[in-house]
Amino acid sequence: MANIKLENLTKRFGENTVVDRVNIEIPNGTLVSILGPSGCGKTTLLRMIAGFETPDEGSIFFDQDSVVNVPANKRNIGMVFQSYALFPHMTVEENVAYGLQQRKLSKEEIDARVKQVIDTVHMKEFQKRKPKQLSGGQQQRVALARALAISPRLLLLDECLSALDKKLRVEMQTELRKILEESKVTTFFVTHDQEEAMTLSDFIVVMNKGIIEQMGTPLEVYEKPKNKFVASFLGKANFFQSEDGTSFAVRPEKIHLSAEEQAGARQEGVITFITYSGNITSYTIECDGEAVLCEKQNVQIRENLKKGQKVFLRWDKDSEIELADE
Amino acid sequence: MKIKTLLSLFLVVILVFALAACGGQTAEEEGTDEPATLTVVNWKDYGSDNADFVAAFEAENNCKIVHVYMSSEEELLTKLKTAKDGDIDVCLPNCTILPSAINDGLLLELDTTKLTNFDSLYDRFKVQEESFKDGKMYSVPWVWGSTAIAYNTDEIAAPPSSVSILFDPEYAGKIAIRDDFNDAVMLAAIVLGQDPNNPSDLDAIKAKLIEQKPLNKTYWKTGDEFSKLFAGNQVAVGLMWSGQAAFMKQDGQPIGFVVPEDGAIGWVDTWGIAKGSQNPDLAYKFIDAVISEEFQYDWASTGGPAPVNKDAGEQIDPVYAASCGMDEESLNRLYFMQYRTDDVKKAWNELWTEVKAN
Amino acid sequence: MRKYFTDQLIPTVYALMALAFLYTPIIVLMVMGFNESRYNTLPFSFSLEWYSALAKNEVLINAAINSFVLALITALICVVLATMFVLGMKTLSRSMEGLFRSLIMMPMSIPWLILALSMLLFIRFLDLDKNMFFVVAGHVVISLPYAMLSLQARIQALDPALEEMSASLGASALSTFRRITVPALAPAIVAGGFLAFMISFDNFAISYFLIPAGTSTLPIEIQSSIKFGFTPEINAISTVIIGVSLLCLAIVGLIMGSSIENMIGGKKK
Amino acid sequence: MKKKKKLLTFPSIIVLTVFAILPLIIMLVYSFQSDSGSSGVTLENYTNFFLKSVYLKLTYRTIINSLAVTIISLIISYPLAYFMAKKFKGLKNIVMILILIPFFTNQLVRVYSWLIFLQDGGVLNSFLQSVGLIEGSLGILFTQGAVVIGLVHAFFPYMVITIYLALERVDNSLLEASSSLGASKVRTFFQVVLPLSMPGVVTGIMIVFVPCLGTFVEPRILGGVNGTVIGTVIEDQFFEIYGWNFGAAIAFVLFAMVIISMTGLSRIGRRYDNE
Repeated sequence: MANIKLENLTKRFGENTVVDRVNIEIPNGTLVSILGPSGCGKTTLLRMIAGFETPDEGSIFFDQDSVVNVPANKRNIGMVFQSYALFPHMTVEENVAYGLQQRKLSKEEIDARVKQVIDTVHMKEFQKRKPKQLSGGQQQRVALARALAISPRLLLLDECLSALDKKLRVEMQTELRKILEESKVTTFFVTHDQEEAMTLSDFIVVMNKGIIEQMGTPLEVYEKPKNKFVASFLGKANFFQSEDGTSFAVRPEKIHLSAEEQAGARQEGVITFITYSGNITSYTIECDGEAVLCEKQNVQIRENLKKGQKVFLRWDKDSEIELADE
Repeated sequence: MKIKTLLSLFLVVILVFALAACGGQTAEEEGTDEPATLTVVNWKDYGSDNADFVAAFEAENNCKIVHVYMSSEEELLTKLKTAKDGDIDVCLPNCTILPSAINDGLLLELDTTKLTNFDSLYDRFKVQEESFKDGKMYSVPWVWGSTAIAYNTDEIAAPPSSVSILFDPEYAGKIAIRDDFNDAVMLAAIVLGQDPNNPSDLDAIKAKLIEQKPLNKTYWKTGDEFSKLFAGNQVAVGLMWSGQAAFMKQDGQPIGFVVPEDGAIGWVDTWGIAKGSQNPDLAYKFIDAVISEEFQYDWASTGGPAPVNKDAGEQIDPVYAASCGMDEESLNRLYFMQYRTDDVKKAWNELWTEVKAN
Repeated sequence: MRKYFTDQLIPTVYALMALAFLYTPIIVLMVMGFNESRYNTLPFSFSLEWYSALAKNEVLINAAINSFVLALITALICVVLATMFVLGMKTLSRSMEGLFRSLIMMPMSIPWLILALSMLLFIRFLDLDKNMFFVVAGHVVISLPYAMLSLQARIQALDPALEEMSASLGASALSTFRRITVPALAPAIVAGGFLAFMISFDNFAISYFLIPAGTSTLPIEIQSSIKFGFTPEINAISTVIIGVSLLCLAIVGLIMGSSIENMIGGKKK
Repeated sequence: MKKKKKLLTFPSIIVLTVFAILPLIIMLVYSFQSDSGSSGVTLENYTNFFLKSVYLKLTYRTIINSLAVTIISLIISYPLAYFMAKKFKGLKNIVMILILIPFFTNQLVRVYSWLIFLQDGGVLNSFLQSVGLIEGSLGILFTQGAVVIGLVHAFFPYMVITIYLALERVDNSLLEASSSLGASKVRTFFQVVLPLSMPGVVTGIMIVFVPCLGTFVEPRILGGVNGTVIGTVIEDQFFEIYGWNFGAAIAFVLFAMVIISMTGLSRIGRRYDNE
């Protein structure tokens, strides 16, 4: 476990700068999500931390030690890939023991540690199986167990849940969080799924086109996105121009709708589309040719708003998110 | 690092082989006290590699004989031309390539006084034309033979009197001549009445061979092929070497061999000493041994080709000699293959290729 | 029923037919080794004379042993070279990769006779002696494409994440190579080695032109015999070789069967 | 790291360069020299080849033969490789070994065994006569058919291996996915399996077609009076007459044809190679 510090980390592939002067400092034991669309450089960033890519500029510190010149196999990092990369010719046990064997531990120590980690991920009854005899979720657990077994200073998870189906993914998210909290290992979690990022992490780094757009706690990033990209990539947002020409965003759930004109109404428009999805209902309202999205908790069954109806939109000044100029 | 390890592994492997290779050589070089090695280039299973003979010669001369096999006459030239000094001691060129080898300086001039058995040779082989250049002798004839008609005595009762039997539609599909431009051209020349060694009309020869082509079961390339096809009753009559026909006859095959009245192809194999031989004295002893009466008689009477040693020849049963074309009469009917220039060979080869491609 | 038909019966029958075709000349040559006739003629009459002749034929047996050793060395070198090549090949640019690959494959497209003569000329050009090193080098050159073929197919199926994962778990490059890459490539390495072995074992031209005097291989002995005809001793030794190799493979299969099966079976999900 | 890995390709490349390319350059020089011994550069060997109809005719015959061998090999190999990769489970290793074992015998000996087997009055002929399929002689030996049989026998196992290796990489889940999408087995085969195995097929075609062009043993022995092909012409140039210059020139013409056909084929292969 360690503090991780990235300084001015830069990586170019030919003409392309895929990671551009990235600075991040993470305290010990934090779970950080790196969030961004595909191609934003998040995987490259992760691979530099892991030691599979050499940065063109900048440094990586684990505590006080610069690791840029340390090869991957000396960094003591646990990794879980999207494809899991389980060794197909080894059993679950052997996969988990692999990293420990590299550390020249005694057989007893290895066996004890393997048993412990396999228990943690609830894979005891499958320990003699080969990867191809396991389901996707089970393989995922083995991959995680293998990464945790070596008590890494840092755990890197690369889109590791995205191959699972939705239900399993949600289950695994919770379980992963629990396991990681128990093991208190500093974790980088790369994902393009904002919901997953928010569920899992203490800290979110939003990347786009090789640079960090914003970082902060999930709350900060969601409630106070710095710009249009962050606002729209994390959750949904409606964008407006104020009279002085600055732009701001409003989250759909922060917009109140009413059929009657009220004081403080900011916009008016016509409902063009209604989606009912159990806990919430979303309305698409056309205001001056712009579509505005608005979501209501279904606290009580309401019905009064209909498609084609004219409505008035209102929100608190606090809900307006000032956006930096693009 | 993986790469370094692999690279060094590779280097080690290479080094080991280099060392092993050098080791092999140094062992040879160090072995000056060891018996000298005599390297002989010959056909496989062609007399000189007879195990008993080799063992006796090695014991008598405290040496070791190593045989290197040739796969064609021209290839022997390749071997001689690409050899380093000492690679080859004695070799067996026949008369068609002998002058090439002599002209290119690949053979040593011979001193026949060093050959105790030379005087026993038939006179005609003492003055074999191709062995000489500017009056100097470069090779000693060893055996001679004919490429003539071999026929199945069960199917053809009387010995054919002419090579034209190979052009006879009566035997269509049962004939096999050899896939060899020299034999083919000479054969057609004999039938057409041209001089087989200096044919006057190659176009006629080509036409004759094309006419003959469909009569063949196949053109045989190796003696093995012919003997199997003959024994399997696929071929009833064809061109064959006298030696092999004799051997097959002794092995119980219903094979007859005849040099017909209009003649056939004759050849002479000769021994030469390679330029650069490190053991010329031993080479002389070797040649002397294989032209000895004893060697020549033993081989010729057990299915080998005809001897050049007169004493050996006279001991052979005349009936047997006649049955495999070793007799005087056959000898006189033969057109012995002569040296051909590269241009002639090329033209004949191309002619034969055209026949085969037709 | 229909499934049995398409999944079992047709494939089995088809494979048996293909094998029957493949083994036709092999069975003929085996049978003829027990036939009394020197010229392989029918009717068949059982005899062991060619086997007893073979037992005394030291030249032929030594040549076969030479061929075996030569092929084994060639196969080992080819496997090492080909494995290194395919591992390195992934890092090449596409055009370089194409160039290198066609270079490796080139010996397949030049008649070996010409390759062998070229090497002979080359050795003479450098004023070197014929020796076993050049014979091995020549055999490696012609056998390498075959080893490469089977390895190329496998390396493309090898997930690069496996090697990275191994490194992240603390394995040194060598350890990763030994414990991850080699097992993943093992079936292809075995198959490639086998192919290279076969090509070398049966090669005539390279050996013939490059081998130093006094050494021989089985193909050289056979090719040289053919001028006047080889005896069924050749059939006998071929039969012995096939028998021995089947026996070896059966033993290897019995001992390692399960682990080979695991290595091969472990690949797919 | 990447740079270092590149070095791994070097040993092979060095071996090939030293022991194949450099020697072949000597041979290439030969092909541009006149056999009359003058040392000047000449194209006469090449013009001789292209101007004489006999060589073009033999080249044509060789190509047709090689194509026939390749196609028949493909017809035999593909289903066999497919069954091995997709239908046989434990058996496939045994089948693979059985396919390779015959190659422990000498090529010449195998060809002579075909000669014994195919000849009139031989094993096949007697068998077919006794079951009443034919009367009289079979007459297949010493035809182009016999050459093709011998060559297919010599080369098709390599094709089985390359196709098998390609098919083994085709994930079975893709087949399931395809049939779950409603595709029939035939459709799945032609739209999924075949395209994905194309790289193996292309390699297989090369590995059969290319050596076929230069071969001389099978045509010479099994082809009878019409067994002359371009390979035997080359062989004759080196073994029967001292025609190295012309022989080398033919070999390089052949090589050029191989390069052209391989480039074309690998284009096709690349189209299917999605990795």
